[in-house]
Amino acid sequence: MAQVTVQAEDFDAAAEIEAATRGRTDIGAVVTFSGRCRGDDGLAALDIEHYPGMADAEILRVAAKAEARWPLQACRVIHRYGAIGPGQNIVFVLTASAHRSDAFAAADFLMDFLKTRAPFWKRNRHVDGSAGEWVAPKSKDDVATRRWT
Amino acid sequence: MAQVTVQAEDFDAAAEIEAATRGRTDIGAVVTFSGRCRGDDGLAALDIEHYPGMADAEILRVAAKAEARWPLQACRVIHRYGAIGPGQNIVFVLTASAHRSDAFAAADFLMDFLKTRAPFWKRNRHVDGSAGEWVAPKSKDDVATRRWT
Amino acid sequence: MKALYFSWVRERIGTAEEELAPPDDVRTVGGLIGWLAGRGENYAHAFENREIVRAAVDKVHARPETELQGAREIAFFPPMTGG
Amino acid sequence: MKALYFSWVRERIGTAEEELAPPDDVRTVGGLIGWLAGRGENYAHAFENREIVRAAVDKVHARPETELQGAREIAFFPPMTGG
Repeated sequence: MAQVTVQAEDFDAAAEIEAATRGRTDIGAVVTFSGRCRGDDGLAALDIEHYPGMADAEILRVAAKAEARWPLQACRVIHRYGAIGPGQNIVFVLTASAHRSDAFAAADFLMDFLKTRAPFWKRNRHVDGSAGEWVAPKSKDDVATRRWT
Repeated sequence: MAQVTVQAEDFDAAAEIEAATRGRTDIGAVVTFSGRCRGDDGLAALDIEHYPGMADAEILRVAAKAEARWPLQACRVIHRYGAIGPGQNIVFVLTASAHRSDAFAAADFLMDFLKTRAPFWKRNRHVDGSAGEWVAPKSKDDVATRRWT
Repeated sequence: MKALYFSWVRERIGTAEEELAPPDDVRTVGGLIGWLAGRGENYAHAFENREIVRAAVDKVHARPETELQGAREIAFFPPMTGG
Repeated sequence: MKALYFSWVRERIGTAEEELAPPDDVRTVGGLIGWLAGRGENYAHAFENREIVRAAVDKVHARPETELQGAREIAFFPPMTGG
């Protein structure tokens, strides 16, 4: 059963790996993905808005699809909201399986579906303090999501 | 430039993530893979033999191919040798890139090529203390490797 | 029925949340969008491109043809940019 | 030329390392395997399936047709099972 957390605080990838694998001898492969804020030109931070209540529920639905599709021993997703500066973490996905191909595929799938289904909206905040434009969705994210159908 | 280490000691995934990303604002995606020893029936440990000098050189060649193919901000591989018990780490791969698709593809590629090109040989050690059979190569690993050509 | 608006849908409408009482003949998400778009320039602006705005009913993604019967909460928002 | 043997190739031959002095007409990895296989039962057993045994010349993967000229170290081993 997947564990999903939507939080303002940063996460600790090491603690998540430890929690998912401690004492387990049935896990052959652990894949983690950490998504970070890049410091593109003039960006002071990303302000990430979310839909409380739906964000965690929707991520759980996506995770349940991953668990139905691949045999996973662990599935963990953390998504942050609020102001996130360059070099800081935004999202974390961990998948564990007996075999590496399942762990890789599930992590890749989770990230594709988080991008297009989880109710978060990023807005650029400029270094001059002004609220900038909302980040536009990437059409390549939709293309990536369709790989799995 | 990739960093490659072949060692008997365990590794610390958290320290590797920290080392690869500290102070960097150009990294949008970090993928890690940890391969672990599974406690299959009667297995006390895997004894991993390697070819010193070639193991690190060959992994560096594989990593150079990954770096030529995808724009990576970090590429780290650690492969252990010696006796490795159930639940312990065997191999670690970290890739960092601006975009998640490149980081995922490069990590997946590295693992496929490590399996078929890095000079390591696993042997099962049974719980009764006897040296068991050498682990047979999986034909699906060759198939996985051919995905990239 | 409670309505929630997010991101630039919220900004265009000018509120994050309101109580809606649509007429009985508004039975679907698409119907509700049509009704809302007629309530003023701010709503018309928010829904000017109906292909783009997404909806959720009771915190589950919905489509224009999704029925509103029994819905307690409906949300409108742009395409998501999380992850 | 130094020869190294790994995994069950090492076990079958009975040594991990030895110095080789093949005749001048042994010019390739494949030729060396043929010469080694004639040196005794242990070598014949190690190389009984030549499709399976892999080789590296000076720590770089080699093929049967790889030339030995200038080689200082040659290694023979089964398919790899790392990762």
